[in-house]
Amino acid sequence: MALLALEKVSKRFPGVRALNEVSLQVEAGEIHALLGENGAGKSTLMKILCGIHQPDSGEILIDGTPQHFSSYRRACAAGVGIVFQEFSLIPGLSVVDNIFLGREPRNRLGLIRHGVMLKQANALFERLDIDIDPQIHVHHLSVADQQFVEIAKALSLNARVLVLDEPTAPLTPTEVERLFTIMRQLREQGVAMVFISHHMEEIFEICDRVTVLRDGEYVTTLEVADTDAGALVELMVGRRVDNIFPDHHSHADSDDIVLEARIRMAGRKHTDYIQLARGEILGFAGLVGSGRTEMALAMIGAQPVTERQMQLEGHKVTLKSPADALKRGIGLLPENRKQQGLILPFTCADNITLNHLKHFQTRPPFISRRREREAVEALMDRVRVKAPGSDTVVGTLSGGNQQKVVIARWLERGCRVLIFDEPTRGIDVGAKSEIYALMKTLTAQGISIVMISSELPEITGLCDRVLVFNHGHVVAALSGDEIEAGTIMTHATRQISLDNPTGSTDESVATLERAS
Amino acid sequence: MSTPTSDANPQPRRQRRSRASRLLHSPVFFPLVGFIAVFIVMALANDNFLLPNNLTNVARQGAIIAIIAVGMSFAIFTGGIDLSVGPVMALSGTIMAGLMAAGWPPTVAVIMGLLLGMVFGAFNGACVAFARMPPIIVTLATMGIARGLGLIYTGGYPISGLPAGFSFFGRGEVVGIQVPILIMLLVYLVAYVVLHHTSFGRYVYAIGGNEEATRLTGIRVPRYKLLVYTISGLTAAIAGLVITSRLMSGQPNAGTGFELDAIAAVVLGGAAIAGGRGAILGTLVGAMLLAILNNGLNLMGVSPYLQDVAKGTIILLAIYIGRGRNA
Amino acid sequence: MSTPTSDANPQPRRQRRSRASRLLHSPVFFPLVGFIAVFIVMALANDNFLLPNNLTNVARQGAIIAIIAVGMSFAIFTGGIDLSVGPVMALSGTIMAGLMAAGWPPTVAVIMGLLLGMVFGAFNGACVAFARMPPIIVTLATMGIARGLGLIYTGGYPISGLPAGFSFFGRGEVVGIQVPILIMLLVYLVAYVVLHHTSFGRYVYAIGGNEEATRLTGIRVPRYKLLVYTISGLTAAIAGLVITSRLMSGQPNAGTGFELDAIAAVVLGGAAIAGGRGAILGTLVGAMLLAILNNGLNLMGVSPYLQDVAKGTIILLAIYIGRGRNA
Amino acid sequence: AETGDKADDELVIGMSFQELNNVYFVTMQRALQEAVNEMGASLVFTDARHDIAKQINDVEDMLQRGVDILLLNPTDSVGIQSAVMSAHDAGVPVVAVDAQAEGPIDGFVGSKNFDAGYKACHYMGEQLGGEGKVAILDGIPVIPILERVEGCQKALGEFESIEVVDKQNGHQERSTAMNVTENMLQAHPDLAGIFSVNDVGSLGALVAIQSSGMDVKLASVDGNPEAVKVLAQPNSPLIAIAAQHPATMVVQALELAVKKYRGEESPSEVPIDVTLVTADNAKEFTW
Ligand SMILES: Nc1ncnc2c1ncn2[C@@H]1O[C@H](COP(=O)(O)OP(=O)(O)OP(=O)(O)O)[C@@H](O)[C@H]1O
Ligand SMILES: Nc1ncnc2c1ncn2[C@@H]1O[C@H](COP(=O)(O)OP(=O)(O)OP(=O)(O)O)[C@@H](O)[C@H]1O
Ligand SMILES: [Mg+2]
Ligand SMILES: [Mg+2]
Repeated sequence: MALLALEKVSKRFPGVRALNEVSLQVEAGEIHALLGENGAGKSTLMKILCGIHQPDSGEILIDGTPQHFSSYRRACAAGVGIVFQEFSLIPGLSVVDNIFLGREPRNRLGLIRHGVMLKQANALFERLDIDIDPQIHVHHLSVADQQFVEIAKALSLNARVLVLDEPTAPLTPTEVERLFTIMRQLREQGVAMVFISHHMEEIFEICDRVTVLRDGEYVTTLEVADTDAGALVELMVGRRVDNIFPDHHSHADSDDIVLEARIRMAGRKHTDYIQLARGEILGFAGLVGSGRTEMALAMIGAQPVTERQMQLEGHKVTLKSPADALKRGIGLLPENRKQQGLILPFTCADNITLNHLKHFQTRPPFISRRREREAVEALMDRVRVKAPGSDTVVGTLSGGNQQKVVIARWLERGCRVLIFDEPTRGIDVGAKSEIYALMKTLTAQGISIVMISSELPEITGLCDRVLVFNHGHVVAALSGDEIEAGTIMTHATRQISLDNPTGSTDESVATLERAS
Repeated sequence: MSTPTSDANPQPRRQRRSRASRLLHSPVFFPLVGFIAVFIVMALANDNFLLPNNLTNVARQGAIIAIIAVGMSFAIFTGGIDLSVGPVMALSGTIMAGLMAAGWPPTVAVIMGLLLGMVFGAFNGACVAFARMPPIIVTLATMGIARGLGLIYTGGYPISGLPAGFSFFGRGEVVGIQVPILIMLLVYLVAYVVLHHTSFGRYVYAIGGNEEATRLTGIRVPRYKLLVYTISGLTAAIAGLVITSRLMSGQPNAGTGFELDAIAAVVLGGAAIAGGRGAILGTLVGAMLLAILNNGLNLMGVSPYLQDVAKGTIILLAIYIGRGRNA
Repeated sequence: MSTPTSDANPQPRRQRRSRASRLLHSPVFFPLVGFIAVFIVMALANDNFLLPNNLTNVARQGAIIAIIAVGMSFAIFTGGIDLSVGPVMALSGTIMAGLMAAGWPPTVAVIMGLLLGMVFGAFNGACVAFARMPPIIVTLATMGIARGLGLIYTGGYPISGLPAGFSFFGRGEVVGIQVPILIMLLVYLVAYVVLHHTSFGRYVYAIGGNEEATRLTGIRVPRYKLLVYTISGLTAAIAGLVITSRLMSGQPNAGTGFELDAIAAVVLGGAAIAGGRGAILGTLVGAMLLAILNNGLNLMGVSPYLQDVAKGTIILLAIYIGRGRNA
Repeated sequence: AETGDKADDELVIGMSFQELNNVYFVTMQRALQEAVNEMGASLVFTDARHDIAKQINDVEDMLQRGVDILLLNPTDSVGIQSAVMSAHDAGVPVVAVDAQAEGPIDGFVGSKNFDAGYKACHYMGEQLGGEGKVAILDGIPVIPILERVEGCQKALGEFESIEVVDKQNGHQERSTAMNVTENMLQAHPDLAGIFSVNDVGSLGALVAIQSSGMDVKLASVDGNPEAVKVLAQPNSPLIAIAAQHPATMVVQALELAVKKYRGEESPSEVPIDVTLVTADNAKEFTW
């Protein structure tokens, strides 16, 4: 008998049938992959399992006993834990407070035993090989560190059933490996795990069986050993996706330098130099926390820096705010869609047109609603947002679809330079290939793209040149055949002296400097 | 995207909301229900309530708060608040009165008063937008400052002896409609157009919905915040114009507690106090709801102390009916 | 992070904070700087300011707002607000006075008064937590209700003729410390322990930081919100006890505008008005800052109208210095 | 209090007002300033804004500052007691002005508020021919105001055919008073008279009455120059004001307090009569 069984679970939201009689069985000591396009209903199914949503019909069985989880608290009590797709940490509380929130160890007077809590947290971190100060406030942590705190929090429940909803999205390969090590340990201990990811290779590496959902319907369950990526994608998307990367035809015109930036981040000793050619896709690679996002924010003036000299098409420009950047045609798609990207109470349409409302001002300053709607619907088709309508409130979309809405915002803005920070985070394979194709289309139009990504295949498959970040500095500039996973990782993890971050091997950067 | 399957994809997005569903989901729906409910109760409880004369009374009495509540709506929609509206209203009004009493022509005096309100609002806005201070404390401080300035200017005396023509704004009539009501309607019309048909309006809601995202998208958030508080100062000054003309005297201590009434109007109108959601017509409904409450309870001859209790209870009930939308 | 090179990786992020950095990042740091700055100015401007007698005065004068601000802090830390504190204070105080005047023993009367405050607070809490209504409008409504009830209860007249022993709470001394100050310190001590050493305290900040996430973690958010507003009612009632004893009469219209002073104290104390961040000791500093402002300006003999302006300006400056932390 | 020995021009006089947003109290403050200037002494004053807790703090601060004489215009007679005691303990003579104060005060100078209400309403009753509906425009619930209402009710009770049909609160603020009056007029289209507890309220009520076009008589208390001017106009709805004398009041209070300070013999209570101002004597009346 399976440790966990979901039987014919159905769930409707206003205007959407999220799940229709979906079933799932997970054995003790099994890692079960849940696969499906954005909006297929994976997160919804898991939230039902955890008592966060109530099913319209269907049953949850643990050890064959039907369960009724009216809240997450109940589910926890029955041994179910979850790492949410969207962060659930409290930014203003410390790491240790977050981990034990709701389950603080207390003494006889009812006071929190801070010491005990800290000791337990340290022990947990040691076991998981996580190196984070448990007393630091969560809002000081990078996205990846936050994710590890989430994981530690779920594990501290000692759950028998553990759900991991896209836990690897904000992690780099090394960190994914660490997570897998932890998951393997848990498998040994007989924990039943549900693992959601849009990364095929991860599924083949760690999972035992896989269940595929499509449009809220159960498709099939397979042994991972008996299938391959192509087949899974076809089951998931309903068509073959042969090569997710477009043909490697570069639109870069390396003689036509669009953007040059010399930036020295606050508190850093060196100035980094970045150069971007017309039609180029420039990758920012590096470990989590290596400073790519910071650099991106600095490039659009969203963050104070010690030094910032920018030249756009040969002219010196001063960027004091993202608005200045936008005026010059530089746009940023931020990495954290909920906090930095979306206006959650807005509809899809209002989110998408926010930064180019001028396009719809037939008679300024008035906006033509009709033209706005037409444009939005075309854009939503282009990135394939799955939503009941363009007037659907964006907060109710699935994570991946929200990401697509943020992307759509930049397609018609008419920028010369677009900085995409982790653009495909949480996006399904089918949509990913479309986004890659879109990026190529943009570069063909002469737009230059900076792509920050923690997915090496994405970097190697798409970029014309790659800058590798390490400890907040550019430590290598790669192009052509140098763009290869091993080389990138070598530079990204190389131990460097903080006084001389560019190091001895970094001739390419020096060359670039001379060339300018 | 012209994927092979896109044609076979019967995307439900094409469906538009039905008219009924739109009404039900409009932010003005629940405030309106509350308003109508209270209206009916008041009409049943008072023979005099429905007299045209009284309804004009109600609209005119509510106009002051309603006008102030427009600026308050802008502030609240961006996730801010403006507590200084009452004293700014009083200050602008007394300055107008003072200038006229000193012999300035009414038009010039009125323009100076309105400008003063805008300057004061812009100062609030600069503190909020550029110095990044929390609106509640900025406007709490400027509330005291405006009150003090008004009292210093007048020495505590109301200013009277205003030219007769000035009474037009508070007591005049145009095509049978009283001027205060007309001014109110005009202010709402402009606000509606700005909020729903200009990009600035969209930014107001966007800032309230997610300021950081709005900023990163390339919108000049500080500039628009400055504008929002300037508007709030302006509407307070317009209210000051109406009240000064109506009383034909500049009252340095008018408007005490008006900030709370204006906030109540906005929230009763269905706005989220955290920003990002709300409708200006809802605010109008909210302000009129407060006005019929005051008027109706007065008409019924409810004892003043009991009126406080009754008013509070009815506000609670009204919000309770429309709750969930405001939580 | 244990990348292959992590051992040799001196990432600054991993470093534990030094003691100095912790102090600098403590939410009490900037309020304290502001307080000390104003303190020094006042001491230089007035010969009498530093007299022990005057410092006791200041602490006692500030005690009422400081006590109320404790409950306000709880509300603001959860992302809410409590505008009803002033009238609840007055109502609780008059009930105590009324019962004593009717011959009830002081202890029983005091307990009844405190209970009443808690019941009122719990009602606010129930509206906010279970009926999911926005705190600002709920407490705005109950503010009117409490005021009305107090006036109805007393008919508008203050209640006097209280037993002499009751003056202990407002005028007594214990080990050389005046009782109002002692009560204030006690309330802060308890609040500090609750906020920093109990699970409930964690939940208060968690709810303010991210209510949805807190709920998802399995914490019974409504229950704790109820508790928060009950505490606010209780501290308002304690302030009512002190003020009634100090005045030796129940004043139904005391506490007008106190909600704004209490909010100012909390925000001056470094709390984020959106919730999730703040320190109770900061609130104490904020309340005392307001008290020295009032006292110092009075000592300097600044004219009352100018005091409004001066106070507002100093508050703005204080917040400006500590800004960014509060934005 | 012990007797003091400072010369007139060394004295520091303190006065705590219940409010200073009202011409009545501002007049008082200016008269006091003049009197103090004449003595060559110096004056400090504070504004309690009807907040008794603030008033006590204000008094404590003034004592700290070292005032020699304290004039108190309490916003609440009982609640002010601890301030009176502080002053007493500090050896500072205290004289209550306009409203009584509990505790060891050295004197009281104030109007007869009950009389004020009585006189105004009695005159209005007569002018109404002893019949008709009357409404009361109430104010902040403090004792002098409550006494005026009581006095008015007593006077009106003496007319058998006069009925008090409504009592609403205008908060002694002009625009609120105006709105409330509009509503009272609406509720009682046959209203014959209104008594307002003070002139700030009556000036607001006046706007409402005039724009309604109704024939309603208005009586009030205070003697605010603006109101008196209206009263003097022909056919004014405002027919009577029971006028107080703020300047006289405060100057007498100061004299009394200085005498106490010097340890001279002096009365401990000086009631000031109110003057009924009507169309007949309005031209001559000033504060
Ligand atoms: N609270 C909600 N209200 C309305 N619709 C919702 C809600 N939550 C989810 N949905 C809808 O249910 C469908 C399934 O969403 P779900 O989040 O389960 O997708 P998913 O498979 O997890 O997608 P992704 O890979 O993008 O995370 C989507 O169409 C989504 O818009
Ligand atoms: N020393 C540090 N102390 C505190 N926070 C830090 C530190 N270094 C980095 N961070 C946080 O972590 C983030 C990591 O930096 P950044 O986001 O620029 O790196 P990244 O390479 O883009 O990695 P990620 O994949 O996490 O986005 C920073 O934005 C910052 O908020
Ligand atoms: Mg999902
Ligand atoms: Mg990043």
